[in-house]
Amino acid sequence: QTEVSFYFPVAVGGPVTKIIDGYAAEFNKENPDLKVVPVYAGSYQETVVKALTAHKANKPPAAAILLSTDTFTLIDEDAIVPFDNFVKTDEERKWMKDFFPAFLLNGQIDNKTWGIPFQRSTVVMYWNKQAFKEAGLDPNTAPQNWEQLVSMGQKLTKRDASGNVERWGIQVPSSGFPYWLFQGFSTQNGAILANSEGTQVAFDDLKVIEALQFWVDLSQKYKIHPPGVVQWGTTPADFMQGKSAIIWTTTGNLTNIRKNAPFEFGVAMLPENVRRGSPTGGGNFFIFKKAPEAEQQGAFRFAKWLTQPERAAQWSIDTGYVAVSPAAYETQALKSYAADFPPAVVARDQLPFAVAELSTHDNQRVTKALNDGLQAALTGAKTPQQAMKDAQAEANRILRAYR
Amino acid sequence: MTARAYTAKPASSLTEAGWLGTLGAWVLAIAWILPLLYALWAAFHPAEYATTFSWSAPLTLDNFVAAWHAAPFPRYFLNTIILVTGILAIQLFLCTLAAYAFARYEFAGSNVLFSLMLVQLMVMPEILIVRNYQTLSSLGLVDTLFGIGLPYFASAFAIFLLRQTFKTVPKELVEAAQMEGASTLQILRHVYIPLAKPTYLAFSLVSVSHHWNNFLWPLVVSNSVESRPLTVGLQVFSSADQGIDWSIITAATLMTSAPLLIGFLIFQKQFVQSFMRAGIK
Amino acid sequence: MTAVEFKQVSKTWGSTTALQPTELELGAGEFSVLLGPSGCGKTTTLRLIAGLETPSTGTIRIFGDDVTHAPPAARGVSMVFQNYALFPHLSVQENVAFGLKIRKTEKGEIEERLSRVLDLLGLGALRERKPSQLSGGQQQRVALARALVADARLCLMDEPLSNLDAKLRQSMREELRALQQKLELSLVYVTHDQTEAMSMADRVVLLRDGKIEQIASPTEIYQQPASLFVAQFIGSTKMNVLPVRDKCIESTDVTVSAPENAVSLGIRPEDISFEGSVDATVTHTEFTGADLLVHMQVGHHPITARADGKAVIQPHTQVKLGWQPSSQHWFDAQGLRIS
Amino acid sequence: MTAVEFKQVSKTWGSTTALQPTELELGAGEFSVLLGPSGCGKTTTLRLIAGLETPSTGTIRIFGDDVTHAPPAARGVSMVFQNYALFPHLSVQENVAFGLKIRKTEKGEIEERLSRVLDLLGLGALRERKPSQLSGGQQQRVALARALVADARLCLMDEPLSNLDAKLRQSMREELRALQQKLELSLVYVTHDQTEAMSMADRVVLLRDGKIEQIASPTEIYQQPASLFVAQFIGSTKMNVLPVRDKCIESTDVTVSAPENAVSLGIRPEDISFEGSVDATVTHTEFTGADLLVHMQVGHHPITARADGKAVIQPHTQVKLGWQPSSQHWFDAQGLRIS
Amino acid sequence: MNINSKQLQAYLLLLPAFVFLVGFTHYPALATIFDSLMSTPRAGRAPVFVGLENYQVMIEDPVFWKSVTNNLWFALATIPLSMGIAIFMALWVNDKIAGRSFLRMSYFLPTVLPMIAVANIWIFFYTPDYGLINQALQLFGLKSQNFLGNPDLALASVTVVAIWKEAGFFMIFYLAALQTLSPSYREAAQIEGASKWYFFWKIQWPLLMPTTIFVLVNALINAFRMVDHIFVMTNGGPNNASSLLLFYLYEVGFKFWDRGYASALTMVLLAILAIVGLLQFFLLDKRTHYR
Ligand SMILES: Nc1ncnc2c1ncn2[C@@H]1O[C@H](COP(=O)(O)OP(=O)(O)OP(=O)(O)O)[C@@H](O)[C@H]1O
Ligand SMILES: Nc1ncnc2c1ncn2[C@@H]1O[C@H](COP(=O)(O)OP(=O)(O)OP(=O)(O)O)[C@@H](O)[C@H]1O
Ligand SMILES: O=P(O)(O)OC[C@H](O)CO
Ligand SMILES: [Mg+2]
Ligand SMILES: [Mg+2]
Repeated sequence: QTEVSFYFPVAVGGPVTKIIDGYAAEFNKENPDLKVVPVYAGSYQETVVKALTAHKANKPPAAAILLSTDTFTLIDEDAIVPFDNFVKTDEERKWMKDFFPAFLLNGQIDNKTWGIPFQRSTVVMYWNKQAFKEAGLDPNTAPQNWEQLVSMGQKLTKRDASGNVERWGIQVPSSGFPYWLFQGFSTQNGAILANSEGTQVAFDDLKVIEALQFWVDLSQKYKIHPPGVVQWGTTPADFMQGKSAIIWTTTGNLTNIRKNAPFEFGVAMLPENVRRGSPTGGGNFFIFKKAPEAEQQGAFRFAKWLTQPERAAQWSIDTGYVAVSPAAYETQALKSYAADFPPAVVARDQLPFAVAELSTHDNQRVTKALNDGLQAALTGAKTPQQAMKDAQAEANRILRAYR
Repeated sequence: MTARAYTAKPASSLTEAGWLGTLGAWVLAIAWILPLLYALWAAFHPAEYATTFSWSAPLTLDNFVAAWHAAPFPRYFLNTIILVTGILAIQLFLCTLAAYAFARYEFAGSNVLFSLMLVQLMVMPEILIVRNYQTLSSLGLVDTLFGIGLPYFASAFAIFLLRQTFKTVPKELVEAAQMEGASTLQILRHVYIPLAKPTYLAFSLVSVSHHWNNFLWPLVVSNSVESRPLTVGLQVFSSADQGIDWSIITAATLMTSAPLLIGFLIFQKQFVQSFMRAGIK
Repeated sequence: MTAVEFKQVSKTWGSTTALQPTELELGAGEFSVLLGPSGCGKTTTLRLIAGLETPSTGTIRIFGDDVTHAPPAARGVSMVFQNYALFPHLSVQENVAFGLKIRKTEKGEIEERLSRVLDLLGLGALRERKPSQLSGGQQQRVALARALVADARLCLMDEPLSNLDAKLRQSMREELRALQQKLELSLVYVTHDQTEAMSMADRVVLLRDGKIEQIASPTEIYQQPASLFVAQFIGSTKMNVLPVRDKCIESTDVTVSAPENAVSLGIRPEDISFEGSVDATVTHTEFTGADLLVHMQVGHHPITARADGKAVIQPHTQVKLGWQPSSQHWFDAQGLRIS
Repeated sequence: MTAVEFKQVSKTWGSTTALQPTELELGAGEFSVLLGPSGCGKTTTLRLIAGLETPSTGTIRIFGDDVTHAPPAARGVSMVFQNYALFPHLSVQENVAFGLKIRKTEKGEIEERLSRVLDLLGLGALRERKPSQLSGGQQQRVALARALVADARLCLMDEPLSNLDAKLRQSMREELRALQQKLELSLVYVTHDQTEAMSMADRVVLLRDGKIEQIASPTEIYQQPASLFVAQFIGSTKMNVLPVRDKCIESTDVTVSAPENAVSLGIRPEDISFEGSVDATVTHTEFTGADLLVHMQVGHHPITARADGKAVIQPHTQVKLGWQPSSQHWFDAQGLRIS
Repeated sequence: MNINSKQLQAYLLLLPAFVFLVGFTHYPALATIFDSLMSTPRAGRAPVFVGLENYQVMIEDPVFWKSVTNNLWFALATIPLSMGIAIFMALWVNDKIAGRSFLRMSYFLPTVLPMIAVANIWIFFYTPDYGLINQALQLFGLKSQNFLGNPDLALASVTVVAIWKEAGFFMIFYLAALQTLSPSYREAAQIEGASKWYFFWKIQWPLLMPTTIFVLVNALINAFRMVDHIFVMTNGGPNNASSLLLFYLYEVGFKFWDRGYASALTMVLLAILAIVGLLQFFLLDKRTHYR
């Protein structure tokens, strides 16, 4: 019997560890020659620390769920092997093709597939129907583009007699993963932040600066967005408190908001500007290079098993993540769930417009450069132009070594 | 002789706090305990009342139930207790021996070794995590409670404190034991250790509260339910990725810190007294 | 004039009574000593005067002012504590000037008073030292200086010499007494050592179980003790007490001219001579240099006499004892003196 | 038989000499007291006997066995420390049984010996108490019990009574002495208090600056002090010393029958009577109860006499003094006795 | 007794503790010095000796300097404030005061609550609009503040949490020290008519000096090692406004996986703490001078 250790993070609410433990038990029963040992490893960041620390000590897990954007880092650390090494049969080749293409973007580099999508998301827009009604808006129509976003936002923003804001029109979090939400704005403005080799970024592209200017304007010019940096962690709570009529955040929060919001709400794709757009997000399944061959094989089988349509459907229902393949949406379970609760498929519907999440070599460092720039602009420390110029310079310095 | 006039202001007694002091003390105490009060509020009310305060909010234990079911807390609890007591026991044992050597032996290089020992006071294991993980995995101790505790077994703080205390043990007591024929180790066992009890207690408080709360290292080293301590288990709720659910976090926090809190409530007098008699003052 | 006056002052803590309702007057310019066995209420009495405790009942006056509810600092008293309570981090002069600084005394005056009192106590050369660098006797003097510098009307001392060794205690006693007389201080001094009380006091207040047994001068208290308790408490060698029944010393045929009601006869060891008609058997002797204490048995009762140090008396010898009738002390069944 | 024998034993630390090469013999079954001022080497001598220090030179024998290099536990001695050195965390019985347990004595025997010694010292009721719950005298007895329970051949005590108050010290002295005689203990006792030495010792060893000044019985040491130092060290009131020149007391016309070489005349206060021909002026008096110490001036020299406590003598009066020739002590220029 | 056997015994007593000290402190610390002079190993590229290059990078790194200045401010605020509050707490609960046990418990409470959990509660306190502090501010007609999202407030906000966490712990040390002071000092001062303040400044404070030094050193070390709450509350943001040295070190080491640079940063931290440690050794050894 081969033991396959498997690190996974918990990024969303719900009894995720129980579900995963259940999967492992089920898989182990079906495959008596294997024993998958799931290891809950904290948040995304803690999981990658744990996995890479173990890798550096030559004792890596066989597999792990890590952010899809960590792919370059994992390759650069020589920590993972591509799935192509394991794909032998036609059935397996078909399995690889069945995923939504958008979810494969971050995992495919140099024509190899390094990560298989597992818990994947996009940014979506949640809106408070009750607030819309109060503001005299149609509670069933979300803003479709930037102008509507501004105009509806202005109606939705409510101030008391002394001018204190009781409710913001819109709120886009800018801590945690500022760049990820910003990719909504930049994609809608027609910009792509990085090349697919992960060696070039375009932070100082005019379209990027414009997109940032728009985000800054939401609070500084239109005054419909809270000033300063908005916490990622409290954004869902802000929404449920009625403190913000519209929020952007991951679809992974759907189940949480559905359970706890005391009012009716809607979920929509992000608004368009020159185009529609959102980055994909979430975690991929990786296999570690230093794990023994037999374990890698076991991990591969587990990956296939995990992403079967029925299982992916169930995972989506349990967590709010997007199921990873179109086939999953054909299953009875997900169909009836979607019929019952239409917001569940919004993120999927947005996939055709989705782009890869920002990911480069030395990813976290480059990302930090952008994050710092975004926060500097949002807090008024720098103009958007200056902020993006500085971020670009920093990114160039970091990426020079990889060109 | 001149009779002094009553010039001195009637000084309020130096042992009583006075109304201003009492007010200040209570204001500060309320401020200090607010997080706990809030935790009690959020944990015992449904999630929608987590951030709004209303007298009509219904009480519920659901948050505790949910937190309890989200992870095998009884097991985590057991792990933490084993870890904390295990570390403490080994620390006390090893550090007693070392402190005794530093306090009452003369040997070549004692000053150098003492300085080397002090280095650990300032080097935090958090910085050396990668190297220490390598050491641990080459010993095959990753994912064991023993492994989590290993880097903390020798504590410079404990050695330092105990050495100070041992040095204050009256020479006559040692000589009295010597006259009765006690050997070096017997003297340690029957004279030094009992007399240093307050120091042991004080250090125990520091050690237990540190390891009860320690997070990063156990997170990296533990993989399985069998070796994971409470704080790492608690992290399920604390990860901000999905937005904060204060109801569950507070319920879990209360659940997990209750033992230490109650312990302090019961033993506060002894703790203060033992600190008082320990070298740390 | 009275320095301290208690009117029905008592002090209780819950169910323990430290001081029963007490009347007390201590004279101004006098050296008054509170004497008594451990736990009799000496410290309590002193702390009541100082204002460190408030009385349960009664009124306290100091030089005529009612201070019952005044805080310590308003009473114009100074105090020397048993362990001196010198501030270990302050130098001798800082310790002594502590109170003056609190009272915002002018710089020049502080300096002047300081010099005067330090010189008076021979501490001039030690001004800069810390208490830990002083010997016990020197520390004692610093504590004294601190109490004296304020020119308080009344100075209180709680067993100030009890931490010193015998030789030093002896010399500090003399110093203290001389100083009190020179400055005409009103002084209240607590001790449980009768030798100390005898050699220093103008007036001894003897306490027992929170009650005053006798207030008198040392000579009077030694020569006319008010009770059996006082008689036996005072004296470096205990007074002999023999039970008397039917004008006879019990269990002997020695007749004595006992007054009516007398049940005990007290005789001090130094008043017993080896000439007389009372038969006694020597049990053992104790040599102290100048004297030889001879322990004997009269009938069934132990009795001690003081002989010359050069005398040689063997145990088990029979001796004859005698004493002057004037040195007899008579006590009744309540232990009170009959005169 | 000798309990302790020193042959040319000395002890030095670097440049300080605590004990100069010394010959010493202390008898078995005797109560020997090491007496002397602070720093004279008493404790050092005791610790050399105990084995807590090793001598710099010489040989130490205990009951004839050479123990110069034996560890403390192998010498068969027990010790009572100055502050008792009771283990504060152990109860009375645990303290007393400490050594027996260390030596793995059998349970039944421990219990038996424990009971015997606790009863002997009247500690039976206090078995379970911690030292902090005992009075000074009781602690003292526990320390004694711990030393006695081992039935050691030799018992050492370093100023065991110095922490007690006067009354208690007095009674403990008698108790200790009685116990030593009853058990016929060989006891070496250190003190700097001459009264203690006088009243307890069979033999006094008087030390000064690491050298033995005199070894003698209390009577002998009091009545025939070997030197001026001894003469003044011994005696509860210091011996009067008057300089003599040309057969006259200096600065007076009092002639004395001084032997050749004599430069000082010593007279004890109790040997001076108020009948005689020597003129003196009273400076002040000191009442102690039984006695009145009269401080006077003869020529330029202070002199003290002991009068009856009932006497009344006013300061500044002129008195006439006298003494027996036999009570004169003569000393030469080196301070040695001339007899 | 044989001198050599006595020495041997000492070494044997020290051995077990030193195995762990060397294994988990000295060896890794030395390895870190070595690593700081090497390049970071990446896939296929073995580390090479680069001399002081990592230190060069550090000097030019604005985030490093930002973290250093932040950390200095953090230290300058947490140390005196947490110690000052601790003294107040200790003085209060040492006196006769209503509800003494409750007060002691309240002050000590933060010590037993895990930072991970408690930081989330503090996030609620700091949340704009409906967060507890802002609710209070609004009650007094003040404007709601975005404490964690405003670069001018973020560092102060995390500093407050650190002070809250530490003061009660230090209080225990002060309380114990106060209780060892002889009551007769207080009475002597009372007879002289000293006010509470005067008594504190002239008597208690100087006599507490040894405790203050001990606590000071602990506070200093903690000022450079307390970062748990930064992870939960701000992640060093906005724009590094609340980044502290150890936090940045963690980012470089465990997000950027730049071992060489992280080692250089470690050396800086170690140097700072070594100075603190030496201070401790010298001050603590002298602290008994009037006892
Ligand atoms: N704060 C207190 N609370 C309760 N009882 C007290 C207190 N202070 C003193 N007592 C009791 O009052 C009685 C008298 O005590 P006090 O201290 O006055 O005796 P003392 O004569 O000074 O004795 P000592 O010679 O031992 O100092 C004792 O029984 C004592 O236990
Ligand atoms: N361990 C030591 N190192 C150096 N000198 C010492 C040591 N022990 C004692 N001495 C010195 O030896 C001399 C004799 O000391 P010892 O303790 O025997 O005196 P003592 O007669 O017991 O005095 P006391 O009555 O004060 O106890 C003193 O000068 C002392 O300073
Ligand atoms: O919260 P998730 O799992 O949707 O992930 C969000 C982004 O991918 C973070 O980079
Ligand atoms: Mg008293
Ligand atoms: Mg001595």
